[in-house]
Amino acid sequence: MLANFFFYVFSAILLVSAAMVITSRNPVHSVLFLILAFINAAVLFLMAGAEFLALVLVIVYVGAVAVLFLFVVMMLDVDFVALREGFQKYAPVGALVGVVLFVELALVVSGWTIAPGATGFLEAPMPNGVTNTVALGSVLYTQYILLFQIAGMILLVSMIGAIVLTLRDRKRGKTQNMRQQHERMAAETLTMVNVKLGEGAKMPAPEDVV
Amino acid sequence: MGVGFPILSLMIFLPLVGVAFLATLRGDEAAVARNARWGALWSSVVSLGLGIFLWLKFDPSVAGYQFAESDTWLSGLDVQYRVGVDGISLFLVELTVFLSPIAILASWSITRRVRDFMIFFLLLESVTLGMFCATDFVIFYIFFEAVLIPMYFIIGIWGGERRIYATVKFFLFTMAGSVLMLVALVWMWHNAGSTDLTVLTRTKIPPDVQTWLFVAFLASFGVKAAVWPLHTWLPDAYAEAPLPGTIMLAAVLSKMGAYGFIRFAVPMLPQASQAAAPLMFALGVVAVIYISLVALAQTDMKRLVAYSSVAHMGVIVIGIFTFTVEGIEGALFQMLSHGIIIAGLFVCTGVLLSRGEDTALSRLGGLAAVMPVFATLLMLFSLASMGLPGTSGFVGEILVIVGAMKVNFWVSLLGGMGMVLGAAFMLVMLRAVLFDKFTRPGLESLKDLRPAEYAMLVPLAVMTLWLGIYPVSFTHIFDGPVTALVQAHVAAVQPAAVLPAAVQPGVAVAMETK
Amino acid sequence: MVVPLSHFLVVAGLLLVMGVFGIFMNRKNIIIIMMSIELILLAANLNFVAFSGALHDMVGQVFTMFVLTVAAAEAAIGLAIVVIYSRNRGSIEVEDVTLMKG
Amino acid sequence: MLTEIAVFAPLAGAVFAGLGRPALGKQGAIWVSILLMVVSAVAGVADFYQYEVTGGGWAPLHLAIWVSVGSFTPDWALRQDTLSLVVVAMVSVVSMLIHVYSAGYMAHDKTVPRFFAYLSLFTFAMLMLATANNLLQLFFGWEGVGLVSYLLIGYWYEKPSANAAAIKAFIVNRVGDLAFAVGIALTYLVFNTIDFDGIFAAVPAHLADKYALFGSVFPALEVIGVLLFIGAMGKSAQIVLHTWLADAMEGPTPVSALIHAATMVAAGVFLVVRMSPLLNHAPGALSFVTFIGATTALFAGTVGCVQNDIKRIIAYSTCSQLGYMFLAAGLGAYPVAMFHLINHAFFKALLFLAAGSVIHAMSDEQDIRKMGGLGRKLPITYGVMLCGALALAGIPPFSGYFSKDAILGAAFATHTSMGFYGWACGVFTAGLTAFYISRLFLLTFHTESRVAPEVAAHVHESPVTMLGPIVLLAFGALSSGFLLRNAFIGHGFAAFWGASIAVDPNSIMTQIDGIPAWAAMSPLAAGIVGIGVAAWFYILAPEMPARAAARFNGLYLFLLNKWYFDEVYDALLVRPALRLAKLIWHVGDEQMIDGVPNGLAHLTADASSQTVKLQTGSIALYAFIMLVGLLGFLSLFLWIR
Amino acid sequence: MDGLLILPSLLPELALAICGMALLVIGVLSKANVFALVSYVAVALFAAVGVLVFLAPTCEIYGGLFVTTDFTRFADVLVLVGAGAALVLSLDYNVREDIARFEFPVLVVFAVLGMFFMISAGDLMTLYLGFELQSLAMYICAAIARDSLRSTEAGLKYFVLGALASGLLVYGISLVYGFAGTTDFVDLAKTLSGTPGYGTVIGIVFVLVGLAFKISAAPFHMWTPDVYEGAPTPVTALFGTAPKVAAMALLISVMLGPFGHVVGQWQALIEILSVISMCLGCLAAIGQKNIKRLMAYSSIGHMGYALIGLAAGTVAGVQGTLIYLSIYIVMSLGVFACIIAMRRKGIAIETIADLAGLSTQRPGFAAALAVLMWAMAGIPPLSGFFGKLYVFSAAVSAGLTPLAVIGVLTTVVAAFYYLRVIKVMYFDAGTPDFDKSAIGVRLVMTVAALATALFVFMPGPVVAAAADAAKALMG
Repeated sequence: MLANFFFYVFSAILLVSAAMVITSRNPVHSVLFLILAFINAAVLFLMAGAEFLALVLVIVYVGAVAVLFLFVVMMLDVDFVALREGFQKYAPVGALVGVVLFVELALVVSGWTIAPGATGFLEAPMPNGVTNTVALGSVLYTQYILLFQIAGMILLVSMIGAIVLTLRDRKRGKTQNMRQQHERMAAETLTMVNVKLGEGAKMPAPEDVV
Repeated sequence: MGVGFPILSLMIFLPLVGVAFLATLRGDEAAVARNARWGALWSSVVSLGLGIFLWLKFDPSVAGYQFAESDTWLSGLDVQYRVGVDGISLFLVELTVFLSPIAILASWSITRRVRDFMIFFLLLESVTLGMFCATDFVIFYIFFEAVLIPMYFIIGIWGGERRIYATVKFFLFTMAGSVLMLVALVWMWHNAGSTDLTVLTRTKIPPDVQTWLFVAFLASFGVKAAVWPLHTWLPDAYAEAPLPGTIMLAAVLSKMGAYGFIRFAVPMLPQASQAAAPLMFALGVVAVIYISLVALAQTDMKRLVAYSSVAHMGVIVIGIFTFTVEGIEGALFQMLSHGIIIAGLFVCTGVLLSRGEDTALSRLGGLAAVMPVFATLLMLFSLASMGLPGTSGFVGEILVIVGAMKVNFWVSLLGGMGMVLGAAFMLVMLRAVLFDKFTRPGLESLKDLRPAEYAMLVPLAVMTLWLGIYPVSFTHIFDGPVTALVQAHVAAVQPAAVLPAAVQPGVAVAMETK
Repeated sequence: MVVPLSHFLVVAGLLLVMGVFGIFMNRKNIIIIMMSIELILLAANLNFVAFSGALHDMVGQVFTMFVLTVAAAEAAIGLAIVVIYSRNRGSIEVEDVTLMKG
Repeated sequence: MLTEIAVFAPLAGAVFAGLGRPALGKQGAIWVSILLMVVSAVAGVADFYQYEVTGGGWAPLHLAIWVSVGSFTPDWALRQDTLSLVVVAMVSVVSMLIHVYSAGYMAHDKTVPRFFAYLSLFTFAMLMLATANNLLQLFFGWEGVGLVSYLLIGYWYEKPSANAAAIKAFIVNRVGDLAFAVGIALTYLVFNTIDFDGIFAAVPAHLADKYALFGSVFPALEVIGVLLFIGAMGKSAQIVLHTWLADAMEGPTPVSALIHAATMVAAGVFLVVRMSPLLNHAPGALSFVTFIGATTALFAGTVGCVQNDIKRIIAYSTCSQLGYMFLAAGLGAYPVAMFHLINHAFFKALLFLAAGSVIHAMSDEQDIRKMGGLGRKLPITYGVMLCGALALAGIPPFSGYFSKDAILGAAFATHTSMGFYGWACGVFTAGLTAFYISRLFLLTFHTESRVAPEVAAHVHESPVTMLGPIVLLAFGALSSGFLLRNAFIGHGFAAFWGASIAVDPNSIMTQIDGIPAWAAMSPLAAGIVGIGVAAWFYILAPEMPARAAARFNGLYLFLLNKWYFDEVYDALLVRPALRLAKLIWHVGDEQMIDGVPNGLAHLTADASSQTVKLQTGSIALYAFIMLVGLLGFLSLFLWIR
Repeated sequence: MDGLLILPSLLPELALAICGMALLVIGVLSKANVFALVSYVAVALFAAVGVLVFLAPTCEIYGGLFVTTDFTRFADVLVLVGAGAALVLSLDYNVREDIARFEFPVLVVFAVLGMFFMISAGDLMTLYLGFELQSLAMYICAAIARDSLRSTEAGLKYFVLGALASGLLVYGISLVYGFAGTTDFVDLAKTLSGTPGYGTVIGIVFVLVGLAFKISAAPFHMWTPDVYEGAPTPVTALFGTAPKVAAMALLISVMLGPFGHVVGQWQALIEILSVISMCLGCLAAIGQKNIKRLMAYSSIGHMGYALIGLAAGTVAGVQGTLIYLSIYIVMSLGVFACIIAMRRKGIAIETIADLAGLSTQRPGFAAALAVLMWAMAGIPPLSGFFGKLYVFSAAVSAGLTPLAVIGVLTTVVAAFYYLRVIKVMYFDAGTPDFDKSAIGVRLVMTVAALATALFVFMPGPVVAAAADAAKALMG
C-alpha cells in the first residue's frame, strides 16, 4: 500500500510538473519543471524495477539534456513577456482532442489484455538473482549489440549535426568565393533609389532579399 | 496467314524510325524544315506501301486475326505484346496509312517548328497504327492513351487562338473516360486470367457486372467517339487544331471510340450492350438531330464541319447497337467513309486558310466563280457527307437505316434524319462559301488549287467515289468478322433479350419498341 | 512489481496527452514544443519500463535505453536547428515559422 | 448493248462537258455532250423498238455488285422491260431536244459547259432511275436527279433567290427521300431483298404481314406503300411537299422543261407504277395516293389561275398534272398514268421551251402582265405554244385529251367514294387547267401589248437551235396521244406492258370505256368552259379579272399566296428550327453540356484553393492536423473492430 | 548459431558505416574543402554497396533483429539509387549555393545506413533505431543551408513534426510490445494470429501514423510542401526518394509481417490514407506556382497510389507497390534534376512560369521534363503508367475496385497540373535563358528521362525483380 501511495504522490508531481512545462509563462520555468518531471519519472522507473534506467534518466537527462535545454533557452534570450497569447483561443479544441485521445487510451487500460501466449515469446526474460544493471548489460552487449552499435551511430550523427549546423568557422567567413564574385552583377545587388527630401529610403523586406 | 516477317510491328514502329531520323537532322532552320517535311512524307508513304501490301496479302475469308505476332513482355502476368489484324482493324489501319501522307502534305502550311511537328505527327501515326493492331488489351490501352501525347502538342503548339483551352479539354475529357475503361479492363483481365482479346471475348461475365463495365466503356469510347453529350471537346479541338491534326483527329482518332465499341463493348459485354441499346439509340438519335441543328447554327466553316462529324458519329453508334450485320457493317463503312469525307472537308478549309482567308461563313462567298475545281471537290465532299448515293456517305447511311429498321422503326427514321438536316447545314455552308456574291474584296482574286492541294484532294475524292460506287471492295474485308460478331452476340443474348425481329412469312414482322 | 500495470499506463497516457497538448496548444515558443516531445518520449519510456516489469522481460528496458539515447540525440539536433533558425529569423515564435505556406 | 449506250452515253457527255473544257474548248465541250445525247436518244428509241420487235422478256443486265452486306445485296444493273424502256426512250429523246435547245438558249452564258455537264448528268441519273433493277439503284438515280436539280436551280448562283430555291428544293426532296429510304429498309425487312423481281415474287407470301406503328398494327405492305409514296410526293411535288417546285423556276428555262416538267418530277409516278405489284395489295396506300393526287391536282389548278409569272403558272400546272397521274395510279390504272406521263412530258416540255422562247425574246421578262400581243412578233413560238396549251387543256386531238380523259374515266368507273372524289376534283381541275393556260396564252400573245418600250425593241424570234426542238416537241404533243393510245391503254395494254406493270386483266382498265357518256364528256366540257371563261375575262371583258379579284378578295389572296403553305412552313418549321438551333447551340451546348466540365474544373480549382488554405505554414496547426488524423484513425479503428 | 553469417550478411551496412566514418575523418583532417571528393567517394560507395547487397546472403541474424531477403535487396537498391542520384545532383548545386560541406555526403551515407536498417528490420527495435538514424540525418540535411531562412525553417518544421511522429511511433511500439510481449516480427505475427486486444490495435495505429508521416501520406503530410520548398533542392530530391522507399518498405514489411494476420483491421485505414493522399495530392497541387511545392503535393498523391498496392495486401499488391516506387523514384529524380537545372545567372529558379519557352530554347531539357511529367501523370507508354497499372490491377483483383476507381479519377485531376508544366514549356512564349547545367545534373536528367521513356520496351527486369521481392516477403 505504501508503494501505491508513493506511486500516486510521484505520479501526481510528475503530471503536475508536466502540465507546468507546457503552460508555464517563462521558458526557464518550463525547463525546470521538465527536470522535476524527469526526476519523478525516475522514481516511477525505480518502482517498476528499472533501477539502472532510473539513474540514467537522472544522470543523462537531468544532467545533460535538460541542462542543454536550459542553456539554449538562456542563450536565445527568449522574450517571455509577450508569450502565451492565443493560448486561450485554442484551448477548447485542444482540450477536446486531448480528452478524446485520453479516453481512447483509457480504453486500452480498461480493456487491455496481453495476447494469449505472449509471455511465451519473451526474447530476454528477466534473469533471477542478478541486479538490474547486470541483467540489462548481459543482453545489451550480446543479443542487442547490433542495436547498441546503431545507437552509437545515432549519437555520432547527432554530434555531426550539432557541429555542422552551429559551428562557425571564422576563417571561411572571410575567404573570397571567386565564382560568386564573378557572377555578381550590378543590377542584382545595387538598387538606385530616388530618395525624396525628408523621407527615408525604404529597405526591402527580408523575404525579398534572396 | 503471314508474310514471313513481322509486317505489323514494322508498320507500327516504322514511323518511329522516321522520328529518329528527324531527330538527328542538323543544319539551318530552313534546311531542317525541308528535310523534316520530306522525311516525314517518305516515312508515311512507305507505311502506305506496307499498308497496300498488307491489304493484298490479307485473306478476307478468315474471320480471326491475321499476321498475328506475339512476344513475352510483362513477365509473370499473361500480358504479351500481341498484334494482329482482322477485317475490322485492317480497314482502319488502311485508313490511317492512307490519310497520313495527305495530312503530312497538309502540314506543308506549317512553318513554325516544322521538325517538332513532324516528329509528333509520326508519333501519332505510329501510336494510332499500334492501337488498331493491338490484340492485347494492355497494348491496346497503351496505344489508345498514348495518342493523347502527340495530339496534346499538335493542338497546343500549332493550334488556333483558343488552342490551350481546346487541347486541355480534349486531353482531360478523353483521359477521364479512358481511365475508367482501364479499371474495367483490369477487372476483365482478372476475370479472364488473360489480356488476350480473343480470350477476353470468349470469357463470360455476369450480367450485373457487365452493366458497370459497360458504363466504363461508354465513358471511354463515348468520349472518343464524341457521343452526345460527351462531344463538347470535339468542336473545340477540331476547330483549334492545325489542319493535319484536325484531319487525323477527325478522320482516324474519332474512329477509336467506335472501334472500341465494336471490339470491346459489344463482343465482351453482350447482355449489357443489348440492354444499353435503347440508350445508345437515344444518344445516337439525339446526336443526329440535336447536333445537326447546332451545326445549322454555326457561323464558322470549321466548326460546322466539326459538328457534322459528331452527327455522323451518332449514325455510327446507332449502327453498332443494332447488332445486325447490316447495321454494324454500315457503321464500319460509315467510319471509313466519314474518315475520308471529313478529311476532304477539312483539307478544303485548309485550302481557304492557306490563302489567308478565315473560315467564318459570313466572310466567304462566291468562290465557285474563281475556284471551280475547289468548288467541285468541296461540293463532292459535302454531298458525300449528307449521304448522296454514289458517294461513300450513302452506303453507310443506308446500311445503318436498314439495320436499324430491323430493330425499331423510329430509330431508323430518326437516325436517318441526318439525310434532311445534314443536307440543310451542308447546303447552307456551300451557299455561304461557294455561292452568292463575293462578300468582300479580295475574294475574287483567289487562285484555284495548287498541285500539292490536288495531291491531297484528288485521292480523297477518288476514294469517296470508289467507296460509293463499289463499296464491296471494302465491305468484303470486314464481312467475315462482323458476321461472326453478330452470330456470337445473338448466341449470347438469345436467352436473355428479345432479338431483332426476324421476318417470318405472314407473321408480324417487328415490334415497335422493346 | 507492486503497483498495478494499469496505473503506470494511465500515468503514461496522461503524460502523452500533455505532450500532445503542449505541441499544438503552444503557439508561441518552439522550445516548449521540443520539451513536449520529450514528454511524449517519457510517456513511451514509462510504458516500456512498466511492461518490462509486468512481463518480466528485459526487452522493455533495453528499448527504453535506446529511446533515451535517441531522445538525447534528438534534443541535440533539435536545439541546434532552433539555434540556427533563431539566428536567421531573430525569433523562435511558432507563429513566425510561416515563411512557406500554401 | 443499246441500253448501256443509252444510259451511259449521257454520263460520258457529262464528263466531257464538265472536265473537257480545257481540251475541247467551250463549244467543243457543248457539242460533244449534245452528240453523245443524240447517240443516247437514238439508242434509247432503237432499244425500245428492238424490245417491241423481239417480243420483250429481256433479262436485266447485271453490271457489277454494289453493296453486299448480309442479304442486302443490291447490284448495279439495268432493268429492261417495257416500263423502263419507254421511260428511257422518252427521257433520252426529250433530253436530247432540250440539249439542242439549250445550245441556243444558253449561248450567252459564261459557264455553259457546266450547264451541259449538269444536263447530261441529270439524264444519266434519270436513266439509271428508270432502269434500276432494285430499290437502291432507283434511289441512286432518284437522289442523283435531285442533286442535279439542286445544281441547276442554283445554276445562277450569284442570285440569292436561286440559291434559296435550290436549297429548298433539295431539302424538301430530302424529306420525301428519307421516307423513301426508310421504306426501302422496311421493304428489306419484310422481303429480305430489295430486288424488284425478288420483291414482286414474294409479295403473295407477305400479304398477311403486320407492322406495328403508332401503337397499332398495320399491314406491312400498306406501310411500305405509304412510305415509298411519301418519297414520291417529295419528288413529284405533291401537296404538302410541293412548295419547292414553283421556286425551282429560278433555274434556266431548259432546266424547268427537262427536270421540273418532263422527267424528274415524273419519277414519283414512275416509282408508284414500278411498285404496282406490291401496291396492288395495299389498297389503303393506293387510296392515299388517289387522295393526294386528286387534291394536288385541284390545289395546283386553283393556284395556277392567279399566278403572273409565266413559268410559275406552268410549274403549278405541272404539279396539277402530276396529281392526275397519281390519281390514275392510285386507282390502279397504272398504264393510264404512264400514258399521261409520256404525253405530259412532251407537251409540258413544249410549253416550257416555248415559254423560254418568249422569255428569251422578252429579255428575261417573265411577268405575263408585262407581255401581250406577242403573237405577231413570235409566230412560230405562238404556234407551238398553242399546241402545248391545247394539249394541256385536253382538247382533242391533242395528246392531253386522251390521257386525261382516260384518267377521269377510270376514276368514275371505280364507283368508290375515293374514285368519285378523284373524278370530281379532276373534272373541276380540267376546267381550271383550261382557264389558266388560256389566260397565259391570251395574256402573252393576244391582248394589246403591255411590253416595256425598251424591251419591245428587242423582241425577236428565237434561233433555229431553239425553235427546232420546240417544233419537234409540238409534233410530239400533237401526236403522242393518238399514236400511243392503243398500245398504252388500248385493248392490248396487258401485252404491251407485260410483266412490268401489274394490272390484272379485269381491273379498272377494262372499265374505262364503259362509263356513261355524260361522265365521259364532262372533262372536255369543263375544258371548253375554262377556255370560254378565259376568253371572256381577257378578251371580251378585260376589266373582269380585277373586279373578280376585288369581289373575292379573300379567296384571291389565298390563291395568290398559294394557300399560304410557304408562310405556314416558315412559321411552323423553318424559323422555329433555326431558333431552336441557335438556342441549343448557345444554351444546350455551350452552357449546359459544356457547363458540366467547366463547372467541374471550377469546382476542382475551388477545392484546390480550399485545400491549400489548410497549409498555413504553422507548425502547431500541422501537428494538430496530424493528431486529428491520429484520433480519427484510432476512433475508426476502434469502431470498425 | 548465426555467428558465421553475421559478417557477410552485414557487409553492406558495415561498408556504409565504416566508410561513412572514414569519410568523416578524411573531411575533418584535410585542410581544403573536400566536399567534392567525399561526394564522389560516397557515390562510388553506394555503387559498391549496390553490389554488396547482392553478395550478402539471405539471412536472419541476431535472433531475427536483422533480415535480408530479396525484398530488402530490392528496397536497398532503390534507396541507393535515390541517395546516389541526390548526391550527384548536389555536387554542383551545393557549390553554387555555398553549402559545399563534406558533412553532407557523410550524413547521406549515415541516412542510407539508417534506411538499410529500416528496410531490414526484423524487430521493432531495429525498426525504431533505423528510423531514428535516418530521421536525424535527414533533419540535419534539411537545414544544411544554415544561413538560409527557408532551409532552416524547413529543417525546423521537419524536425518538430518528425519528432512528434517518432514519439507517436515509439509510444505505439510500447503498446504493441506490452500487449504482445515481444518486439520480434515473427513472434508478433504468431502472437497476433488471434483477435488482438485494444492495446495492440491502438499500438498498430500509432505505428502506422509514425510511418505514414515518413512517406508523407495525408493527413500526415503537412510537413511535405514546406520542407520540399525550403530544403536545398538536392536534399528535396533525397527526401522525395530514398526515405520514401525505406519507409514504404518498412510499412509493407510491418503491416504484412507482424500485423499480417490483422489485415482486415488496418486495411481500411490504409485505404483511407490512400484515398486522402490521392485526393489531396491532386487537388492541392493545382494552384501551385513553385515547382518544388508542386512536386511535394505530387509526391503525396503518388504515395497514395503506392499505398493502393499495400491496401490490397496481396503478393500482387506488394509487387505493384514496389514497381510503383521504383518507377516513381526514377521519375522523381529526373524532375529534381530538371529543377536543379533551372538556374538563371547563378540564381536558382523555382517558379513554373519561368519555364515558358523552354522548348524552343532548350529542346532536350524541355523534352526530358515533358517526358517525366507525362510519366508522372501516368500516361502510357511512359513508365509511370505501369506503376499505376500494377497497383490498380492488384486492387481490382483484391476486390478493391472502388479504390481503383478513385485512383484513376484522381489521376485525371492530377494530369491537369502536369499538363500545365508542359503547357508552360511548350505553348507559352518566353526566354528562360537558363545557365548551362553541370554534367552530373544533365546525366541524371537524361538517364531518368530515357529510363522513363524506354521502360515500355524493357519492363521485364524490374517487374520480375519486384515479383521476386514480393514473393520473398509474403512467402
